[in-house]
Formats: sequence, structure tokens, C-alpha cells
Amino acid sequence: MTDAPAALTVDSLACARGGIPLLEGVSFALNAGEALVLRGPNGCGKTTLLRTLAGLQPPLAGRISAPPESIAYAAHADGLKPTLTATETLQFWARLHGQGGVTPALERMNLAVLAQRQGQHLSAGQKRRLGLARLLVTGRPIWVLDEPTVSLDSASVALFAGVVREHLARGGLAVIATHVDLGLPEARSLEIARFRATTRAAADDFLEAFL
Amino acid sequence: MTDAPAALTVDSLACARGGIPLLEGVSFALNAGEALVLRGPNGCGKTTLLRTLAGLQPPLAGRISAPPESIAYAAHADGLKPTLTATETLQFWARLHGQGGVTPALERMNLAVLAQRQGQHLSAGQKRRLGLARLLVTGRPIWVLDEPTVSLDSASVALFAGVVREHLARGGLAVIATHVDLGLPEARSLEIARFRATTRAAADDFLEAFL
Amino acid sequence: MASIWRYANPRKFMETSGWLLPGVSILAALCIATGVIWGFFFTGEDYRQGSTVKIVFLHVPAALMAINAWLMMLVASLIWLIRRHHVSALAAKAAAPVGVTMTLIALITGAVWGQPMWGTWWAWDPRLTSFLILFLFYLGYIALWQAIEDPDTAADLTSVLCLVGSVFALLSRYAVNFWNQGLHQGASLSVVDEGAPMDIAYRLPLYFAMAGFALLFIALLLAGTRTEIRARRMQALLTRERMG
Amino acid sequence: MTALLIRDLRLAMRAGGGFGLGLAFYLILAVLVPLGVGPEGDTLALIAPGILWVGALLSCLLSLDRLFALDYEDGSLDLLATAPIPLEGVVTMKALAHWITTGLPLTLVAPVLGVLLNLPAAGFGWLVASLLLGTPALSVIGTFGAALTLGLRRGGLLLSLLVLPLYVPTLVFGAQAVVRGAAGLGTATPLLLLAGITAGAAALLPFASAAAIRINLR
Amino acid sequence: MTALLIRDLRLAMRAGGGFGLGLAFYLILAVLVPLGVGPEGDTLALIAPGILWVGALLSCLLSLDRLFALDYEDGSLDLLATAPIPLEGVVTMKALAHWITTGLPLTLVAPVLGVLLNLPAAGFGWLVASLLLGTPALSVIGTFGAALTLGLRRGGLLLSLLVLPLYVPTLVFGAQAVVRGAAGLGTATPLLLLAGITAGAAALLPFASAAAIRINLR
Ligand code: HEM
Ligand SMILES: Nc1ncnc2c1ncn2[C@@H]1O[C@H](COP(=O)(O)OP(=O)(O)OP(=O)(O)O)[C@@H](O)[C@H]1O
Ligand SMILES: Nc1ncnc2c1ncn2[C@@H]1O[C@H](COP(=O)(O)OP(=O)(O)OP(=O)(O)O)[C@@H](O)[C@H]1O
Ligand SMILES: [Mg+2]
Ligand SMILES: [Mg+2]
Repeated sequence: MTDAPAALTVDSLACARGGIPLLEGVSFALNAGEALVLRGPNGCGKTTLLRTLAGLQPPLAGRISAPPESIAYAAHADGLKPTLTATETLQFWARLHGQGGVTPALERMNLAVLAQRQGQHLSAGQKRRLGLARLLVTGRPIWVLDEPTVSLDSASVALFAGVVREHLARGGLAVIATHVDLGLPEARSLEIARFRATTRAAADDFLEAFL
Repeated sequence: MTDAPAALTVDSLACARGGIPLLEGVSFALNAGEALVLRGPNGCGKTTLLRTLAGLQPPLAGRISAPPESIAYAAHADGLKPTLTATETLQFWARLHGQGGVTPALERMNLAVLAQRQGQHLSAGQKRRLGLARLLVTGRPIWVLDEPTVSLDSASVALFAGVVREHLARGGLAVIATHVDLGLPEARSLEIARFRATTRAAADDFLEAFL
Repeated sequence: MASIWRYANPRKFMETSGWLLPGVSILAALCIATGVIWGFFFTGEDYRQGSTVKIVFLHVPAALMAINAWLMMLVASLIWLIRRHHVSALAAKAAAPVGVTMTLIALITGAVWGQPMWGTWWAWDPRLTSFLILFLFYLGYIALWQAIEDPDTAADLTSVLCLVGSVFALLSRYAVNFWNQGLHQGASLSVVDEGAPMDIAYRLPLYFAMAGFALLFIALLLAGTRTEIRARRMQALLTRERMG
Repeated sequence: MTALLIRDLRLAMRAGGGFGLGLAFYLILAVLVPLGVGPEGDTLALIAPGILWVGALLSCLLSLDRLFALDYEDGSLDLLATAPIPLEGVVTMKALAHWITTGLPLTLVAPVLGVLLNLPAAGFGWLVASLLLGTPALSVIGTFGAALTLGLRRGGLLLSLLVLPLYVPTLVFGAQAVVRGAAGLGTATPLLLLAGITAGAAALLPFASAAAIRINLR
Repeated sequence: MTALLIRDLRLAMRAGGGFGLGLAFYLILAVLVPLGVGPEGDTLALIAPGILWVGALLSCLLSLDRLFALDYEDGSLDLLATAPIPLEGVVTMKALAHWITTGLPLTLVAPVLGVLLNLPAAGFGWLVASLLLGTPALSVIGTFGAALTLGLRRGGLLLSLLVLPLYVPTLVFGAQAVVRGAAGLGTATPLLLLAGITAGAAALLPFASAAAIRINLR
């Protein structure tokens, strides 16, 4: 974890998917230790927003300010390899992020007994837990999570809430899109549907040029 | 839908995954109009049980009795093609099952506006809705569903509950594995963890032969 | 009458093969030693082929066993598909590496022989070509076994491959014959040069070498199957442990 | 069942020209070989029948890899296996779709490549005839290989390893028919044998393929 | 960064012998060509250098297809793109892993296939030398093609179509080196050009590949 407390500021962000503007005017600021839960109906643009935050696609307009290389992203897909064991998977990500041992992360996500199991032999929820354990070995302060509790049973959801809470207590941040209750009452909540792009302005001038 | 009321009887079923017995002694009976919700922690074997019911893997022991070709299965993966539109996808499955038009199914799952959208351009929840719409065009009485409401927002969960209820009212059956509340209070519930395979007997005699 | 299927029980098989294996191994070693030493040192030189002819004592038995190993795999695969006896599936699995080694020995000794005989290491003669194709079938079969994790699935799929492969191997044999009528020796044991029957002085040691290779194959097959059964036993123990 | 065929053809078209690409590969191969071998017309004429057949075979092979893999990964195959058509039918339709998108266009374009490779004039008719008779077998055999390697990551190369030896008889009779045709000799025997292989493979292999799929889904 | 290399090599091994299969394909090709072309030693000797180079190229090509595709489909590539190593590094490591699992073994086994194809004795050394110099370029160029076709279903054939023309210079110089070597002529020029292509491709193409991936992820 970086020493300086991280912060994430999003300023009148607009983002598009497939050339169609979805959201505009999204603004919020998160400080160390805070979590934000994104809510909104299916297809309103949560995934798109999170991918933009993670730097995987450029924003249409607006600014995202966060310390460089501070964001850890976890998506619908977990990025697990069917033939690598849980330990190998985590070790790979840990080394890539210059971090050390993976045993604490395995234990924290209740995966110790599955440590030697290959990805293809995990159940849906076990895969998900392993995907989340990856966050712990990135050592990054800002977690950007897309529906992290999908397929998790209630015990695992509570476990995950505890992990997020610890992360916040250590000065981390989290932005989480979800449809279900995460058991994080202290988190702020943001209704994404509010920011639905309506004005033409959101379409960048490139599109304008054709009109 | 078939005319004779269907029924599903499972009698001391045992099933295995990767050669390892997971469940044994699973018994239940469902009559027309009934739904059963399977519950249990991650990795307890819900998916394995449902695949066995759907006939995708042979049971270790026990019997499943259901009318032939009466089961419609919906899994973690939706089987959508990135380049086919919603309408084309449904039409394909409808034709394969010898059924007619797909518009009612599209409308019922609130997909009418997305009818011409390709699979790759749908959000996670929209994909899921389309996957569920497929059930309506199979015309089969027994629905075997694996975590059907993953990624759905609350409005869509309610929509889905309504669809299941109609299906039951028409004499259908449903077996649903889930970790979350489906809004189907009338459904019976079965805790799968109870059936965890423990006795040696569950290992078939082949394993014994090697010991 | 005790059914032969009794031996398809792994435990019974382990017992029986346990005392069979040393005997067969010793016998194989004796036969091969007799055949090869006799053949190499106590036969005269062929007037046309010189001393290179002596490689026949390795080449022919290896070539024979290469084909027989595949036939044995075919039978074992059928038994597995029909009666689902695990030992037969494991025996088929164990036979493949032996078969592929025999094929390789036949190819290499043939090549070493071909250099003085035909002036080239390799020629696209039908017999050689069909052996090369057999080699490919073996490779594919082994690769498929290795690629699949679940042992029963692997047994099923490799058995299907073995059945289909056998048909196509046979077809290939005819196809290759059609494609080229080559330089290689005729198909019978009895010819070294055209028409003349092989000298008894060659034939006897050759029979010894052939019997030795057959016994060697059986010994390797038994040993390999025992290893496979032990591996499965380990797996079963691990499973039981995991079930608690 | 035709619904499946239509869907597969449509998917092939949508994915950026399923038709065009098999062809393009064939064309490129026919260009690369002279680049590698050298431009002498006589050498090329000598090897043209063989290269054209090997090329057709490799083009088929290259597109086999994803025949079932996509359906397997996205769960469609599970759903197809529970649908009211036999898996044997599914497999046959897949092979047919593969032939229509690969074997058939290859056959039609082969004469053009024959010109590039300096194929003797007498050989053109036999080239088309032999490909027309032989490519269905390539598709059916390939479907079997794809069914076997279903669910193996990077199954592509394993698939080649399994399928190529099975292609040998087809290749030999196909190429022989063209060689003999080009030399003005009789081609009845190889063509008959080719037709026999195709008929036999189409009649029997679907059962093996369906069995392999059932085993793999388990 | 080595973590990535190790992971990729490990994945290649686990997936049922990533090493063995590239080889197997090469071997099979060397068997099929004589079956198509005919058994005459002289003809084979004539075309051996070209066929061996075309075969190496096709073997490389066949395994390219899934270079990024698997990482893309399961979401790993998204995660790699947000990891603290530059995408250029990711791409270079992928190319290196590909070469170690494909190009290197091909080079080592090529002489054996030279025997099968009746390559003149003088050509063997040059065959190995040219492959050693040339195959890294095949891997780097192939990585670029794989990056471009990332995310396209059935990208495999499109990939071939894009990559094969890029392979032409490597093929021509590589095959020429062997042809001249086998004929006892000087091979310095083609080998130097080959080395130049490899060096240039390895130095510049990773930037293009990384850019292509960034665009495809968007
Ligand atoms: C790589 C190359 C070769 C392979 C794969 C090969 C394969 C075989 C096979 C399968 C047999 C047993 C046939 C049978 O008993 O019916 C055989 C027998 C024989 N081979 Fe070869 N061979 C090769 C090279 C050679 C060469 C170069 C010679 C040299 C003259 C040769 C001479 C013989 C003879 C004399 C027999 C035994 C006679 C007979 O059974 O017909 N082989 N070879
Ligand atoms: N190429 C495209 N053309 C038109 N619309 C598109 C295209 N690609 C995506 N979309 C639409 O953009 C939206 C993307 O939403 P996104 O995936 O961000 O939703 P989400 O809020 O994450 O939804 P969910 O809760 O279902 O995951 C969806 O409505 C989708 O239909
Ligand atoms: N090859 C294998 N070897 C050992 N264990 C395996 C193998 N394959 C699967 N398993 C285990 O079998 C169980 C399979 O569970 P299944 O997928 O049916 O669970 P589930 O109840 O659907 O869980 P979830 O709620 O997470 O989806 C898991 O515990 C998994 O780890
Ligand atoms: Mg989403
Ligand atoms: Mg599950």
C-alpha cells in the first residue's frame, strides 16, 4: 500500500459505450477510508463507468484524478486460468505488482483449503472468491469493483464486507457497483441513473461534425 | 407446453464432480405448479446437482424420473452469441424446440427495445434477461435454473419472479439454485448442504477396487 | 469356471502381475540375449548386404511389436468401452509408450540399415511410410491421454480415437500402397533377397529375438499397468482423504 | 435441425467473413509455396496437385479448431445437448456448415490457384472433381477431431495432431486423382476410393463424434 | 515481467504439451507433403528448403491464434493492462514465450525433417542457422497480428490473412539461405537480411502491438 493517503476525484465525467454516450456529469470525490456504492438499473452504464475509472477506456469528457498506478480493477470476469492453481494465480499477480507472499490473502478469503486446486475445478462462488483475493495482493489503494458478490453465498458476502472494511481502515478506497446489499452500511451510495446522458453535447464534436 | 401435467421425482440421487462424490441421498418430488429453491454454501454441489438433473452428467446412484425431453436448463453461462441479435438468438432456440414466435418472450422479459441489439452489445443484466427469455421459447415444463438472478437489478428480479409464477400457474415446475432472495415465498426450499457425501458407499465400487 | 474378467479387478491384477512380472522379464531378457548374440556373432555375413544384415534381429521384432501393441490397445479399448474394466483402459494407456518406442526403434534401425542398403537414410517406401503414419497415430493417442485431466473421460475419448484411428490406419496402409510400390522387402519372413528363402541360420535367432521382444512387450505392459494402477490408487486415497 | 445450420452459417458470415477467410488462407498458401520453393515452372507443375491438396487440407484444419469450442465455452453446447434433436444431428449439421463455409469455396477457387501453380491443363477438371468428392470427408473427420478435443484449452494443435493422420487416405487418393488426371492416366480408382471414404465417414463418424461430445460434457 | 513469462510457459506446458504439439504439426506437415507430391527423392530434395520454411511458418501461425485470446476472454488482459508493467513489456514477454514454445523447438527438430524430405547434406547447417535467425521474427510479427485481431471471434483465419503477407520477407530470405547453402553458394546476404528483419521487428513491433491492444480493450 502506498504511504500517502490516496484520493479519487471524478469531475463531470462523461463516458460512452459503442460510440453511444451513456453517462455525463458524473462527479464525486472519495478520500482515504471511504467507499462508494454505485447503483442503477441494468444497462445504465455502471460497467462502462468503472472501466473508464480503471483507465481501460478514455472518457468522453471530464477528468479523473487519482495517484498513478493506484487502481485495482475487478470485473465480471475473474481472469482465472483453468490450469493454474489458486496459489499460482495469486503468486503471478503478486509478483507482477511487486508484492510478497500470498498466504495471507488466501487465508483471508477462506481459500486455504483450495490453495492447490486448479481454476477449472472451482465452483462459481469459489472462483469469485479467488478473483477477489487478487485485490489483496495488488497492494493498490483504490479498488474498482464490478458486482463483486455475484455467486457468493451469504457467509462469503459477509467475509467480503469485512475485507473491504479492513481495506478502508488501512486508508484504502473502494468504488463498487452492485445490485444487492453488500453489508457495508457506512458506504456512500450513488444512483447512476441520475447521470444518464441526454444532451447532444455529450456526443463529442466528432459526431457533431457529421450532423 | 405438454398437455399431461409433468412431475419430477428424484430418488436418493448421488452425484460427483471430477470423480469426487459431492452429494448423496438427495430425494424430493415436485408436482405440476410447484417450485423448489436449492440453497447451500458455495461449492456444496448445486451446479453439479442441476447438471445431473438436466441429464448432462450421469448420476452416481439413484434415480431421476421426469417425462422425456421435458427439462429446460439455464446455467451460469447464457449461451449467447456475440454477433447474433436478441431476436435471432430466441428464434434459433424456438425453432430448435419446434415453437413459434418469439415476440411474447421478448416483451415478457422487457427486451423489446433491445430486440435488434447484438449479444456483444448487451450489459451483464441484459444478457441474463435474454438467457432467461430462452426458457419461455423452449415450451418445456420443467425449468432447471442455476443462479438465474445474478446481475439482475431489483426490477428485473421481480419481473423474473413474475415469469416463474406464471410458468407454475400454467402447470410448470421449477428447480432453482440461488444465494439471494428470489421473491418467490411460495416455493419450497431445500438445503443442499444436508446431503453432503460422507459415507464410503458414495464412492462407487470402481474407487473401492483400487483401494 | 473362474471368469477371466476376475483379472480385471485391479487388486487381483496387482496380485497376479506381481509374481508374473519377474518371470516374464527374465525370460524376455534371456530370449533377446540369445537371439541378438547368436544373430550378431554366430551367423555368417550375407553376401550382398554384408554385416549390416544383422540389424534385422532388432528391426523385424521391433516392427512386429509396434503393430501388435496397437492391436492390443484396440482390444483393450473395446473391452473398456463395452465392459468398463478399468484395468483394460489403463493397460491400453500403458501400451502406448511401449508401442511408440518400438515404432521408433523400427524406424531408426531401418534408417541405419537403409543408409548402406539404399544409400539414403530415408525413402518414401510404402512400408516405411505407413510406419511413420502409425508413429503419428501413437503420438496423437498419447497426447490425448495427457491432455485430459479426468481419467475416465480420457479413457473414453482415447478408446474412441483408437477405434476410429485403427480404421483409418488400415485405410492409410492401402492408400500408401496405392501411392507407391516401393523398394522395401516383401512382407514375408522368408525373403532376404528376391525369392530365396531366408537361411535357417538367420531364421532361428530371429525367432528368438521375436519371442524375446514379445515377452519384453508383455513385461513392460505389466509394469506400466502396475504403475498406472498405483497412480489411480493414490488418487483414490487423496479423494477419500478430501471427503473426510 | 436446419435452424442450427442457418445459425451456424449466419455466425460464420457475421464473424468477419467466414467464407472469405478460408479462401484467403488457401490463396496465400498458394503464393507462399512458390516464394519458398522458387519460381521454376516445371518444379511447380510437378508439385501443384500435391500442394493444392495439402493446402485445402490445411485450410480446412485451421477453421476446425473453433467448431465446437465457442459453443462449449459460452454454454450453448450444454443447451444443445438438452434440446430435442439428437447430438448426432447437431454434429452432422456442424460438419455440413463447415463444409459449406470451407470445403465448397475451396473447391470452387482451386482452379484459379492451379493456374498460379502451373497445373497442367488436363488436371483442372480432376482437381475440382476430387476436391468436391473429398472435402466433405475432411469436414466430417475434422468434426470428429473437434469433438474429441472439445474443452481442452489450446486444443487447436492437439486437434491437428489427431486429425492430420486421419486425413492421410483422403489426401493420398485426392492428390493421386489429380496427378493421374494431369498425366492423362485413369482416375476412376482413386476417385471411387475417395467417394467411398467420404460416404463411409459421413455415415459412421457422426456417431463417434456425438459420443465424444457426450463424454466431454459430462 | 519474468513472472509473466513463467506463467505463460507454465500454461503452455499444462495445456497438454505446448512444446510437443507445435513440433508434431511440423512433423505431420513434412509427412503430408510427400504424400501429396509423390515419393520421388529428387523432386523432394528440390522443394525441401521451401517446404521446411513454409512449414515452420505455418506451425508458428497455428499457435498464434490463442496468444492473447484466452487472456482476453477470461478478463486477464484487462487486469494486465492495469498492472504496473507497460503493455509493451507484456507483448514482448508473450512473443518470447511463443518463441520458446514454438520457434526454438521447430529449429531444433528441423534437421530430422530435412532427412525425411531428402534435403541435400550441405543444407542442414544453413537450415538451422536460418531458422534460428528467422523464427524470432515470426513470433514478434505474429504477436502483432494476434494483437490486431484480439476480440474477434474466429479471429484465427483473419489473423493468418494479416500475418502471412508480413511473413513473406522472412520466408523468402530464410528459404533462399537454405537453397543457396544446399547448393554450396554464399549465404551471407540472405542471412544478414534475415537478422536485420528480426532485429527491426523485435525493436519496433512491440509498440505497434501494445497500441493495438490498447485500442482493442477500449
Ligand atoms: C525406417 C525404416 C524402416 C521401417 C519403418 C521398416 C519397417 C519394417 C517392418 C514393419 C517390417 C516387418 C514386416 C513383416 O514382417 O511383415 C520390416 C521387415 C523387414 N525390413 Fe524393414 N523397415 C525399414 C527399413 C528397412 C531397410 C532400410 C531395410 C533394408 C533392406 C529393411 C529390410 C527389412 C527386412 C529384410 C525385413 C524382414 C523381412 C520381412 O519380414 O519381409 N527395412 N521392416
Ligand atoms: N455497441 C453498442 N451500441 C449500442 N449500445 C451499446 C453498445 N454497447 C453497449 N451498449 C449499451 O450500453 C449499455 C452498457 O451498459 P453497462 O454494461 O455499462 O451497464 P451496467 O450498468 O454495467 O449494467 P449491468 O447492471 O446489467 O451490468 C447497455 O445499455 C448496452 O446495451
Ligand atoms: N476435479 C475436481 N476435483 C476436486 N474437486 C472438484 C473438482 N471439480 C469440482 N470440484 C469441487 O466440487 C464442487 C463443485 O461444486 P458446484 O460447482 O456444484 O458448486 P455450487 O454449489 O454450484 O457452488 P456455487 O454456489 O459456488 O456455484 C466444488 O467444491 C469444487 O471445488
Ligand atoms: Mg455491468
Ligand atoms: Mg454453481
